[in-house]
Amino acid sequence: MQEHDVIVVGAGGAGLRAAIEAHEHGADVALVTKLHPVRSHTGAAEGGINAALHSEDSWDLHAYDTMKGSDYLGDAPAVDAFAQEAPDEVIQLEHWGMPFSREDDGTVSQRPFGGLSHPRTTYAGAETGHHLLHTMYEQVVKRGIEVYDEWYVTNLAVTDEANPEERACHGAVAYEIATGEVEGFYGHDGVILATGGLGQAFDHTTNAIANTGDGQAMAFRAGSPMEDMEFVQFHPTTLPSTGVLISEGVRGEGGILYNEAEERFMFEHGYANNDGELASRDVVSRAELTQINEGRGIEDEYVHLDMRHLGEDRILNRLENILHLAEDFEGVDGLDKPMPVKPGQHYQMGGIEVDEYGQACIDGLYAVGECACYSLHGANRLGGNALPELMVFGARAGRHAAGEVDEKAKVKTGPSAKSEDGSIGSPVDLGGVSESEAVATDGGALATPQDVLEAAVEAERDRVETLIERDGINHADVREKVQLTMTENVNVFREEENLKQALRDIREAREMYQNVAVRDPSRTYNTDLIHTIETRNILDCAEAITAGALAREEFRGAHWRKQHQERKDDEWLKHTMYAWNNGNPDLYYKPVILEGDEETYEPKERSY
Amino acid sequence: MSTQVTEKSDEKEEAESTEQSPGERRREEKAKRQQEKEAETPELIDEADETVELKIFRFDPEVPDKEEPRFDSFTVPYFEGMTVLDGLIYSRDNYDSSLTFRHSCRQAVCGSDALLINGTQRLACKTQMVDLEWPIRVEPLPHQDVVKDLVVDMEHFYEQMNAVEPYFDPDELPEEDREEQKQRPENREKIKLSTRCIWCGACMSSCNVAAGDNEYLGPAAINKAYRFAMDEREGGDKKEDRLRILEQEHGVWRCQTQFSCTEVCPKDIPLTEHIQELKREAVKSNLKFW
Amino acid sequence: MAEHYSSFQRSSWRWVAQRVTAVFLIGALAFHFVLLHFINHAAEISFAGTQARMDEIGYLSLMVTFLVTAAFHGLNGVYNALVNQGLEGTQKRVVGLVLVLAGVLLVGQGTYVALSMNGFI
Amino acid sequence: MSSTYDRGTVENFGRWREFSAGMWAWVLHKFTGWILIGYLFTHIAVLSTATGVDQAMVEANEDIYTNTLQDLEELVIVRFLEIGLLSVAVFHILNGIRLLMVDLGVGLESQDKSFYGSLALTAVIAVASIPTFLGGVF
Ligand SMILES: Cc1cc2nc3c(=O)[nH]c(=O)nc-3n(C[C@H](O)[C@H](O)[C@H](O)COP(=O)(O)OP(=O)(O)OC[C@H]3O[C@@H](n4cnc5c(N)ncnc54)[C@H](O)[C@@H]3O)c2cc1C
Ligand code: HEM
Ligand code: SF4
Ligand code: F3S
Ligand code: FES
Repeated sequence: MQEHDVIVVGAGGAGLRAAIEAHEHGADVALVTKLHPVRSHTGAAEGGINAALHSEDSWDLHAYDTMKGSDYLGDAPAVDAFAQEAPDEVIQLEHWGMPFSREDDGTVSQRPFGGLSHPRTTYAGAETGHHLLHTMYEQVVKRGIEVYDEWYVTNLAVTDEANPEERACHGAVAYEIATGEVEGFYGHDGVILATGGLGQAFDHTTNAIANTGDGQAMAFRAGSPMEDMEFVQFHPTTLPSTGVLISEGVRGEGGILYNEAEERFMFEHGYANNDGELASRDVVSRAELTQINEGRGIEDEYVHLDMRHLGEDRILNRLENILHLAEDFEGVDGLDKPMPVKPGQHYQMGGIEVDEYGQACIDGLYAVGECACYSLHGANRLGGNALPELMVFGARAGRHAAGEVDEKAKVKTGPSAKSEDGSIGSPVDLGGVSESEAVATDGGALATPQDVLEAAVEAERDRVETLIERDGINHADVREKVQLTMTENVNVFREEENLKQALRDIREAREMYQNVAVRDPSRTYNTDLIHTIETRNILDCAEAITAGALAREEFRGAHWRKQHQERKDDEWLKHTMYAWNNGNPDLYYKPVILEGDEETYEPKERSY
Repeated sequence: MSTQVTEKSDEKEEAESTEQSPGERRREEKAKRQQEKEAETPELIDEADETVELKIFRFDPEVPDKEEPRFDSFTVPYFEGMTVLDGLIYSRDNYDSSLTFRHSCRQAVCGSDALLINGTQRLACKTQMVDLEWPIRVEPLPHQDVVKDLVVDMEHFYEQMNAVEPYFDPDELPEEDREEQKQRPENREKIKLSTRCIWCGACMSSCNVAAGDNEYLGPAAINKAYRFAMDEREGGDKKEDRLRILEQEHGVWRCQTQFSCTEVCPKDIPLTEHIQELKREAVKSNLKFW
Repeated sequence: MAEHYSSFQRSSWRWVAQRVTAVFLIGALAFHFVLLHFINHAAEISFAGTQARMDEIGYLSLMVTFLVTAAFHGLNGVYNALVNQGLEGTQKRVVGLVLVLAGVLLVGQGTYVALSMNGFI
Repeated sequence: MSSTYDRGTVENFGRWREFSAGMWAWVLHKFTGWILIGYLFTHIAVLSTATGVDQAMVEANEDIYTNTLQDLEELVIVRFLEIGLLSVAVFHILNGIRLLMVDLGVGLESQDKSFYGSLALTAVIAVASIPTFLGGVF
């Protein structure tokens, strides 16, 4: 058993920031991560990191933009804290040596970005995330913070009182990938989950293969509800074979989208008569998919993004990295041919329900980064708002876990925050299939935190043994089934029948999962085992997304429902909560907090 | 629980022996297509039933069958734009789930999947199959211990990276709270390429000196040090410290300008140039004391 | 591997010396080859001819310098090559000593030969 | 991870097939450097016949030094070895210049071309020197 004050699970931007902050405040921190820190997907972020740095800019403008972008589903305490602290965090990064792009006078550059009222996206070339990740890892090395890399966290050690708000998290169980050893990590002051996105719930995503929603699923099964899971951002221009992102910059520079008949469909089919290709992400994604579904896609799969008319000089000057991406990952020379693109899953707005300090309803459990939902992005995230989020909330959670925060959170969490029951109308049972899936641990009966952890470790050892020993099907079949149905039915377009179909398919996949087995008998670097466990997490996340999407009968932000084409503020200004409840999930709602520090945000028409 | 290649793939392998390898054919076709750029409709080749053979290194210290290293053949369907990583994933998911390799981002930023592909260190995700000779031979990075299949022990590489004090450490910071340190755009430009390193280890694996001398810092770590030593925000005192680290026995002097590091780096970092520049810097700073 | 720092050695002077001697050797070696193979054919070399050349103090000192630089350059090169291949500890020290010794012997014998040619000895 | 597979020296050496220009240059530079230093020792050894010669013999061109050198020069094999030595020296010089440029940071982008250039020039010079070296043996 390893013992530390704070266990941080995941070492992307959010986890590293949390670890540094907790360490600065005297805590003994361990970073436990399934990938070496620099391999985290934060490294893929290109565009930039928003912060009101200029003297003409101010935090409340940033907060306002964020709230408007969220389609008024953000919670004001989180939004305000975010906008207020983002500038400090960006300057902090600079002081840690991040190589931001510079103006002639040596100050950091900022550029305009969609949905922002001021150019406040600070950037480091077209690889902001890469630099942010490496800069923070450097600081972790400098401080000598202990990193357990290639340790896969499989479960949390949580007591099992009936009410999740009475439960406590004492640590996590991790599997050392290289050796197959299962070990307990005891965290005196808590566990911070920072496991990133869940793009692998879809078969086409800009996310990494390791983004499997592990944190969300682990917290969910331990009793912490998932919030606003139906809000998934789809990016309109990703390469069809890999999902690699083709930056919005191409359309910004004048790139044009064509369908198979070489029609400029954004205009010719009237999707966006004013902005055309530059309409917002969700509009363009829906337009592309409509074309494809109506048979005007190329090879029934994608559309063309053409930038050849911009001329070689301009392309080489401003979009050179796009040429490399298209060539390296799709084998297409963008100077010579139009690039194939289609919408792909990009970002998960929802996640583990936490307050503005990153605390979940379970005592000692925190979540930060993309896996968390402090209700900052609400129904739609603005570009460049995720990286500052990692920093601000990573730091807040780190500070809180180190015992440095006295204030009480304004955002309420857990079942007691419930304002209203919900209903899903699912055609099938949801949640666990077998009894064994129901309980996190026997914590309620166990005396000491160590006992809780030991019990959790034992349970995981059993699970690993069973998976390796028994015969059965390959998890890849289950994963593929979920991914396909999610992309087919819970994509950009959401229709009641399709959502129900997805729930049926997920149920079937869950049943299939009962028979999965790991074929590789080895204890050494058994990725078969890791992927098999991940697939279980994907199932839970996919179900939560679909359940939320089916429940929310309106069109808000990234969530589009065919039969409900408007935003219904009277009825739906509330968060969708999805709780595990020992294997029998329950959907309910909690109110949105619009009263901020300075003002109360008034829902307005979201038009740009 | 067989770790053998499925029979299906073996059969295909036999049927696969034409005089001209598909790789050659496709590369020829690609060249032809490039010539015919202006021609109206470049002829579309039917790729529907084209397959690629991958010869993959296998080893597992624990599985009796795999204790002796060997190569397994997997024949996978080819599609346009297919990368070597796609081929590996297909083989694993469809033929043998025990096939083990690191991968994550699929877009050349995480640095997990540097492998020896047809004899050269490359990122599997960034390597188009068309650009290679077929069948494609995939091995773990040379000069590193193999943990299993294509997974090598990266510990030594990380240690070398950490040995150069790989973190920003300025002599002083601005007084004001929300004030950034100034950096001239030219200075940022100077360190730009060096900051792109994704820790894939390809360079280190390709360097013969690093293979011979285990303590040699290696191109990636030296490049990391370059990134800080050349950053004007750090200040002169720190630069002296950094040069002192680089100058030790197993530092920059070990480099014999083999250039293979520069050639394999997937981020096109001019590693040899950076190392050479540091050698000159070191000489300069030593001359100061004489 | 943390003891990188302990095996501290500012070896830049050897690196520089290797390059400086190389520059000198480019000229010296070319001169030597041209003189003894293309101007005076090797087959026609005789002691008398050698002696005549060596009598000139400039030529003599050039040849001795050539010898010293070549010995340093060559042996230092060999030393580097061996160390680069991972020679450590005692082995390294022994090789270093042997090479220095060989160098001293080489230069000593060479100078002695040159002086005999010159007729000093 | 109780045991890992270390592919060992044999397999690592087998990688020569995958060497690129810069690595060949490195190998050849080493190789030629070693030959040159080896030759320097031999050379001094041969020249040592010049010590303690009898001045009378010198007058007659019959001293050991002159005899040794001229006897050696009569051997065809020695003449061929000399061509080899010249090639080795020329390559080492040319590649040495290339390396000096690399040290100064000049022309790093064309390092492979300059290596091939050195090889070609070495070949040319070696061929051109044949008449001189082989003159009079046959
Ligand atoms: C292509 C792309 C471009 C983007 N561009 C931008 C942009 O320009 N601006 C912006 O603001 N945002 C951008 N985003 C969004 C932003 O990058 C992500 O939301 C953010 O990086 C997520 O960071 P994270 O720290 O939460 O997770 P990650 O960086 O994904 O890290 C997750 C960590 O958790 C670990 N982990 C996961 N599961 C486990 C487990 N079970 N056990 C142990 N460890 C585990 C992993 O090893 C990893 O270290 C982009 C996203 C993508 C995909
Ligand atoms: C005449 C011009 C010469 C030039 C330009 C030259 C150049 C160089 C250079 C630059 C190196 C350094 C390689 C490195 O460490 O990266 C070197 C190495 C070496 N040189 Fe020379 N050299 C010359 C002559 C000689 C002579 C006459 C000898 C022999 C006596 C010699 C023997 C060596 C040896 C042994 C090495 C070490 C090679 C190794 O193993 O790495 N060189 N030479
Ligand atoms: S320098 Fe290049 S090859 Fe080396 S680790 Fe970094 S990215 Fe990889
Ligand atoms: S391959 Fe090695 S020898 Fe130097 S130039 Fe690169 S580090
Ligand atoms: S998978 Fe990330 S670099 Fe190839």
